[in-house]
Amino acid sequence: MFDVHLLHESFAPSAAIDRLSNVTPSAGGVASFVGKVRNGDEVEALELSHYEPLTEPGMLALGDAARVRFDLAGLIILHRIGRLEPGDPIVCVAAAARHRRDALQAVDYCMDHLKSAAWFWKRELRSGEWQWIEPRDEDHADLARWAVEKATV
Amino acid sequence: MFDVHLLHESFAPSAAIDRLSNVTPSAGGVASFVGKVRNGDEVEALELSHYEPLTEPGMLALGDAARVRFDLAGLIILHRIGRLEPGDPIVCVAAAARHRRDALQAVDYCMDHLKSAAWFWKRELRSGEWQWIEPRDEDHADLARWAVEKATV
Amino acid sequence: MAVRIVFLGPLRDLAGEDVREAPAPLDWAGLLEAVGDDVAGQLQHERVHIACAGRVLTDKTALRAQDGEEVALLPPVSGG
Amino acid sequence: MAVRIVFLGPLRDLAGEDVREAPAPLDWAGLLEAVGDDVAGQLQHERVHIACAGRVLTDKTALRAQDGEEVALLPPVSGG
Repeated sequence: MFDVHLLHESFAPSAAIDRLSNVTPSAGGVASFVGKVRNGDEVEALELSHYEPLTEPGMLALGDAARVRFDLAGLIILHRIGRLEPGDPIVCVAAAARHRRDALQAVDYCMDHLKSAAWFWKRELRSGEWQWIEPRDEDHADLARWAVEKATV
Repeated sequence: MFDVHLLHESFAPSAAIDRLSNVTPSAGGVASFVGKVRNGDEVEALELSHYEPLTEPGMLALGDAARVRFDLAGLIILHRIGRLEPGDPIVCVAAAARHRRDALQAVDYCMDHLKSAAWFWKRELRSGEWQWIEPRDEDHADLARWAVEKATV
Repeated sequence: MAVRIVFLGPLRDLAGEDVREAPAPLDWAGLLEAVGDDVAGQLQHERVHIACAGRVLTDKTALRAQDGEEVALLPPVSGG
Repeated sequence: MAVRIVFLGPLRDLAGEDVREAPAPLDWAGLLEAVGDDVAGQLQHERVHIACAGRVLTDKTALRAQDGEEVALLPPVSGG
């Protein structure tokens, strides 16, 4: 199972993770990360925009790179676009592998790339004002750990 | 939410992960790892034994150590004992945190310790014969990454 | 026909519109002129990229957009 | 009363039973004698630990188990 999707509507990460687990019976485990819009952070809404001709091809290339780099039985990369409310899942990455470190590292790798090297732009609604969010320096440092050749996938 | 349990019966990891996600609305994300009995590996069953006076206290100490080491909003450590069938979940570790690397690293840390520094003994039934499993050298190397002071929690 | 210039993320706010048309062919100098001073200033930053016809340019100053092609202005990203 | 010796994991198979009683007090030499040659051989390995009264001993040869205490023989673990 190799599922990479941009999603326009709210989704249930655990259903996707369970599906991955069910179709990879020979894998020893499934690692995952689900990022969501924080609640109680004075953020009223989040809007994610993308650039159609680049975003999904970039996510597919990221998935391919993860499959080459780690020994995986399956991989899911799901990323929302559009307007999201507090509590809504934004991103879900799940990897099934025979050995747990491949699964965990693949999730870590994909998240680092989605965070600061994939074609998404995020803005938050706070007190009625939309504010664009730039990646934090930490995100760039996290990405640099993988010593990627290309700045952006 | 800080939930550390030895489980005698089969369980649903995704329900536990969803519960953690729901009670940590201010966390930006939830990382998790679910280990299960492999299917199609000629393993007919797995039996996990433990030593009551040490195992659960050791798991609690591991959870405390993870909470000290990483900035977490919540943590779940669930580990089966008893007889398990192929496909059954063995272990589920999930961590909620404001920043994703804390969540991912806490899961990685707990799994490494559960794998080779927690009081569990595992044996497999293959072709009608029970065989004890020792941790792999890789597991010890994984554990050493955290440079723990104590050999076993 | 012409070249479509697409403003993404914060550059859309700066440009005040999603899309603008410019006469083809369009090179780097022509682009800077077509987008207005504010956006042109942003385009000088190393972390702002340009895609032409669905491909991100390694050297944005080498832009040569033809009739009917789309030029996307890509500010620093923030996904996940 | 006496000391309860608990065999765990593969040591249980080696001992042929889960639990054995030995007269108190029980020290390292007494333990080696009480468990039989096969298990005694295993106990020499660095990665086999001993717990007494619910605490893992840093130096297993310093064992001093009293009346009613439980001594657990802990072979290398394999969880997760």
